[in-house]
Amino acid sequence: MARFTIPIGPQHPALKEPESFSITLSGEKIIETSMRLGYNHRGIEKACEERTYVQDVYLIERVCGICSHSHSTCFVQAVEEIAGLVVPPRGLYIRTLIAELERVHSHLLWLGVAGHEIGFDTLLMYSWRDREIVMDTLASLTGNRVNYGMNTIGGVRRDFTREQLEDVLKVVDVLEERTKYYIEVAMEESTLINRLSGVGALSHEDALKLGAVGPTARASNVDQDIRRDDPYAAYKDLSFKVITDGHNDVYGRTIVRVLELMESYKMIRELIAKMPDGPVAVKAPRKIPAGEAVSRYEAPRGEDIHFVKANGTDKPERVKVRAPTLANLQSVSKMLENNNLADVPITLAAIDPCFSCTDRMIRVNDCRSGNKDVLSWESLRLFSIGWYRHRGIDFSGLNGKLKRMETK
Amino acid sequence: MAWPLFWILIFPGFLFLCLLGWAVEYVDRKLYARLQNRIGPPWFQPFADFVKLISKEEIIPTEANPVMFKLMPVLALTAVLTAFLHIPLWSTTPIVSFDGSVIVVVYLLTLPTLAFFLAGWHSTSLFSTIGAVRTLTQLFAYEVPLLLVVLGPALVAHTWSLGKMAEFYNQRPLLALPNVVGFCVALVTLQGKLERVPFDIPEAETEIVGGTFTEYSGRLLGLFRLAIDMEAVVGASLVAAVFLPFGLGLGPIVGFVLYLVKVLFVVFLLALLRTVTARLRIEQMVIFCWKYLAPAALFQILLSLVLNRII
Amino acid sequence: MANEETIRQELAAKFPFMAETITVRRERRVFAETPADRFMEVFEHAAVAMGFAHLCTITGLDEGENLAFVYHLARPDGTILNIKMTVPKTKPVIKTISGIFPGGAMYEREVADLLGAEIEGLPPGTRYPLPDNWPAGQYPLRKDWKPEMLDEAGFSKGEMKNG
Amino acid sequence: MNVLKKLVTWARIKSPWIIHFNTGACNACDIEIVASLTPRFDIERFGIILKGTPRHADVLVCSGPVTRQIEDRLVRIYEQMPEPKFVVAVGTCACSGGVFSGCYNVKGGIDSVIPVSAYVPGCPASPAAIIDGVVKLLTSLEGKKLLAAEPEAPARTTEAECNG
Amino acid sequence: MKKPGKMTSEVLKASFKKPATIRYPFVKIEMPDKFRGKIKFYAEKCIGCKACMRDCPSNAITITKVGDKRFDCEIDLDKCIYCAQCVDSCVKKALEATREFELAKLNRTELKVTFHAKPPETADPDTPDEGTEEKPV
Repeated sequence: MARFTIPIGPQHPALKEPESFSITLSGEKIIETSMRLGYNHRGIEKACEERTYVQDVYLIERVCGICSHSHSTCFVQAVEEIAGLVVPPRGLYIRTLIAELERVHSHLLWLGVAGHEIGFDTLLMYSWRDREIVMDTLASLTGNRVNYGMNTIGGVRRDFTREQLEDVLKVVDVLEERTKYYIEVAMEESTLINRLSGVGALSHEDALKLGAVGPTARASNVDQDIRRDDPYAAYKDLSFKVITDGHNDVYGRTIVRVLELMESYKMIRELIAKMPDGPVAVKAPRKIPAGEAVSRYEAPRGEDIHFVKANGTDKPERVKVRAPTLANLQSVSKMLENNNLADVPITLAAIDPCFSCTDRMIRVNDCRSGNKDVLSWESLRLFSIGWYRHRGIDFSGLNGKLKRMETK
Repeated sequence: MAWPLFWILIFPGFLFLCLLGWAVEYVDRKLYARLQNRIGPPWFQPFADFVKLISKEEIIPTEANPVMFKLMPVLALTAVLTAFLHIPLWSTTPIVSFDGSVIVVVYLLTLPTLAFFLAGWHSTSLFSTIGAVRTLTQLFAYEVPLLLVVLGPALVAHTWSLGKMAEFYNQRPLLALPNVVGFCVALVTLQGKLERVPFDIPEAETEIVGGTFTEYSGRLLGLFRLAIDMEAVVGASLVAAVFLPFGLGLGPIVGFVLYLVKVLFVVFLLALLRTVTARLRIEQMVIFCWKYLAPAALFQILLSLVLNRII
Repeated sequence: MANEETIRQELAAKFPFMAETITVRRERRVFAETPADRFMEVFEHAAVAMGFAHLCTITGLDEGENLAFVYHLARPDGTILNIKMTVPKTKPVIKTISGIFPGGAMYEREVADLLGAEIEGLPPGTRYPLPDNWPAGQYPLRKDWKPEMLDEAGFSKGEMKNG
Repeated sequence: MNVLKKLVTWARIKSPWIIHFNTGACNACDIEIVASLTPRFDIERFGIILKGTPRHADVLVCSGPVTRQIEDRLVRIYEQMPEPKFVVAVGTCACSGGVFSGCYNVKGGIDSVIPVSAYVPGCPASPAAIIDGVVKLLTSLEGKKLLAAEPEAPARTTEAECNG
Repeated sequence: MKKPGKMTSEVLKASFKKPATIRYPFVKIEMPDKFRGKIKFYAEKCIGCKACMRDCPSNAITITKVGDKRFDCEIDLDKCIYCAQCVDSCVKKALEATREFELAKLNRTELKVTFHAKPPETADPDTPDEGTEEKPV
C-alpha cells in the first residue's frame, strides 16, 4: 500500500486557528501523526511576571476567548489562596453562576462547529442562534458578551439584583427546551450517529495514560470532574451528576457535552435559589505575601490548572498556565490512528480545541504525481463530508428533518 | 441596414442578456437568503459586483499562459450569445432559424463548460487543475440526458429547427403535456450545466478551496461570472421554449411579458433546487445522472415515439 | 485532612531523606521536595504505587543560579502532589518521565524551550512553543532574559508600517 | 469621465468581498466575525460575501496581535489580494496588540506588518461594532477617488503558488 | 436513500416568515445598561493619584497635571480593552464606563481621546461640570 505523509497546512483564513499536523497514511488509514504547535504562543507567562496582580487578572482572562472566565477564576483562586483571603459566599456563588453560563455558551458553540465539520450546517445555524440568547444574558449581567471581567482578587466586581437573576431563570427555561431538542437529535438521528461513532476512539487506559481531561476523558469512562473531586467556588454546596459515557469515541463526547448542558441548567437554577446575601468581595492587599499555590478549574474543555508563585512584591514571581486543550492534544494522535483522512476534521473538533492554544495546517503532497497540494482546513472538511456521503451517510435529508422537528 | 447589428448588440443580444442575467442572479440570491430567514442582497447587487470586478486589478500567474488565460472568458461569453440568437423568445421565428438549430444550441451551451475547463487547466495552480478535471467529469454526466430530453419534443414535431418546433406546439399546446418528465430532467441537468449546488463541485467553495476560478481576479473573473449569469438565462429560455411553448405569436408586448414570466418561473424552480439540496460528491453526481436522469430521458424519447405513431 | 496525612506519612516512611520537606498546605494539596538524583524513584513510586495516575503539568522555575521543576501529579480523589526538584543552571539535565506518562513529553519540550533544560531520553519531535528560527541560547522565561536581547540576535520586531 | 469614476467607486462600496484571517488571536473576535454572518446580523445585505481565496477578496478582516510565526503568512495573503484592497483590524489586539503588546512573541498591531484602512476597537468587538467599522470604511471611500490602483502597487504578475 | 427534496416544505415556510435580521446601522441598537464601552473622564473630580494608570492592564490611560488640581486625561481607544478596571480603581469616581460601542475609526490617531480640565479662571470648584472632551483634529 502506498505509504505517504500528509503534512496538514496552510492556515485557512476562515474560523480555524493556525495548527500544523503531519499525518502518515497507508492508503486511507492513518498510521501516525505528529503535531507542530506554537503558532499562537504569545509569551503570556513572561508578560505576567512584568505586571501587577490586578493587571494579570485581565491578561490571563484573554488566554482563550471562549473560556475566559475559567482562566481568570483559576488564577484568582490561586492568588487568594496564597494571600489567605476568604471570598464572601455571595461572591463565590456569582462566580460559579458565570462559570456555568460560560459552559452553556461554550458547549452550544461546540455543537455548531461539530455540525459544521460534518456538513450538517443547519445545526450550526440553530445552535449559534440559540447561543445569542445566552450571549445577551451574559452581556446584560457582566457588561460584555465575552471576556466578562467579573473576577478580581478577593471576589467579584459586580452584584446582581433579584430581577437580573429572575431573567436568567427565564432564559434557562428557554435554553433547556432547545437543548432537549438537540439531545433528541444527537440520540436518535441515525446519520449523525453513524458519522460520529467509531471515530476517534480513545480507550479508557489510553485516556488515563495520555492525560486526557474533561468531556474527552469522560467519554472514555474516566469518571473525573474537578467540580466534584476538587470542589472550588460554590460547587461543594451544589448537587450535580458527573456525566460519563462508555462510547470512547466522538459520539460519546457529543453525548457527554449535550447532557452536561442539562446539568448546567440544573446547577444555575440551584445557584440562583440558594444565592446568599452579603458582600461580594473582600479588600485585597496590593502586595501578595510570599508563597505558592496550585489551583484547578473544570473549564468547558477540561481541567485547567494554574500554578502561581508569589514573592511578596505586587508582581507574581511565576505564573504557569496549562490550558485543557494541551492535555487533550496528546491523545489526538492516538485517536487518529487507523481512522481515515476523512475523519480528521471531526476528530480534531471533538476535543473542542480551545482555538487560541492550538493551530491547524494541512498540506497534502501526493507522492505519485509529486506535486504539492495545499489542502486547506475547509477543503479537508468538505472532503470528509463527501467521503462519508459516498458511504450513504449524508445530512441533507437530516437538515430538513431537524428543521421540521423545530417547527413542530 | 444595421438590423443585424442591432439584434446582436442591443435587443436579443448583449445588452438585453446582461440585464436579464443580472436580474436572474438577483432573484436567485434574494430567494436563497429569504429561504434562510435572512434579508439578502439589494436589487443592484449583481450589477455592483460586476462593475467592481471590472475595475479591479487582475493578477495573471506567471506560469499561466496569458493568451489562453485571457481568452477563455471571452470564448464562454460568445458561445452563450450566439446560442441566444437561435431561441424563439416570444414570436415563433427566432432571429436565426434553420433546420438543426436545436443541436446547434445545445452544442453552443457546452462551449462555456469547455472554456471553464481550459481556464482552470491553464491557470496551473493545483486547485484549479483539480477543479477543471471535475468540470469535465461533470460534463459527461449531465450532457447526455440533456441532449436526449431536448430531442424528445423535436421527434414529435418532426423537425430539428426550434422555430418550427415552437410553431408546431403553438398550434397543439396539449401535446406539450406529456413532456413533463422531460421538463424535470431538463431542469436538473440545467442545474448541473450552470454548476450550481447540488452540482457545484468544480465551483469556488468545493473540495478545493479555489476551484476552477482560483487564480482569476478582476476583469476576467467579472466576465466569467457574467457568462455564467447569461448561461442561466439562455438555459432557462431554451427550457421554456422547448417545454412551455404555449402563448407564442400573441404579438410582441404580451409575448415579451409571457416570456419573462416563463424564464422567472424556471429560475424560481432552479433556486428552490439550490436551497433544498446539499452538495453532492463527484462520484455520486455521475451515478445519479446515469442511474436516474438518463433512463428518464430515454422514457421521454419512447413516449415521443409512441406519440409520433398516434398523430 | 486525613488522607493528606496518610500520604505524608507514607512518603516520609518510604523516603526518609525528604521527610521534612513534605508539607500539607491545605486539603488536597501536598508539596514535597527531593534532590535531583533521587527524583525518579520518588516520582515512580508516587505515580504507580500511590495512585497519582494523572500528570497535570510540569512547571519550570528560575531560582537564581539553579532551575527548579515542579511536577504536579493528581489523584482521582482530587489530591495534588507537587514534587519539586532543583538542578544547577550550569548542568540543567533532567531525565524524561514520558516513559510513565507519554503525555508528559509536550510539557517537557515546553520546559526545555522556555527555560533551557536538557531532557535526557526525550523522543525526537517538533519544538514547542517557540518558532523554529528562534535564536539558540535564548530562554524567554529566565529571569535575566529581556525581550530586547532578541533584537541583538537579529530577530527584529520590524518597524511600524502605518497605511 | 467622472461619471465613470463615480460609478466605479459606487460599485466598490456596494460589493466589498471579505476574507477573514486570524493572526494569533484569542479567538473571541473570530467568533464575533462569524456571528455577524448568521441570520441575526446578516452582513450579506451590504453585499458582503466571505470568500475563501485572497484573489477574489477586497477587504482583509484580521483579528489578533501578530505573532512572529504568523507574520510572513499575513504578508503573503495581503500580497495576493488584487488592488484596491483594504484591511480592517478587528479587536483591540489587531489595532495595537492590546493586552499582549508587551509580550516577546508578539509584534503588536496589524499595522506593524501591513497598512490598515480601518480600526475596530473592542475586546472583543461585537458584531454590531464590526458592521459599524465596515460601514464607516465604505462610506469613507465615497470621498476618495479610487479609480486607478494606488501608484505604489502597479498591476503585477505574481508567482501562482497556492494561496498561503 | 437520500431524498433531495425533503426540505422543500420547511424552506418555503421559512421564506414567508419575517427574516430574523436586525437592520443594524439603520435601526440603532442599544447595549444593555451596564455595558462596558468607552471610558469617560470627569476632570474636576480627578485628584491625580494615577491609581488608574497603575492598574490599567494595557496602559491605555495617561493622566497629566496641567495646573494645580487640574488634570488632563488621555485614553487610547486602540489600546484599551474596556475592562473598566480603572473605573473601579479610581477612588474619586472620576472615570465612568459609557455604553458607547461604535468606536471604529479609519486612522489610528483618531483613536486617542483627550479630556481637558476646565481653564483655571472660570473654574468654579463646586459646579461639577465635566471637562470638555476634545477630539484631536
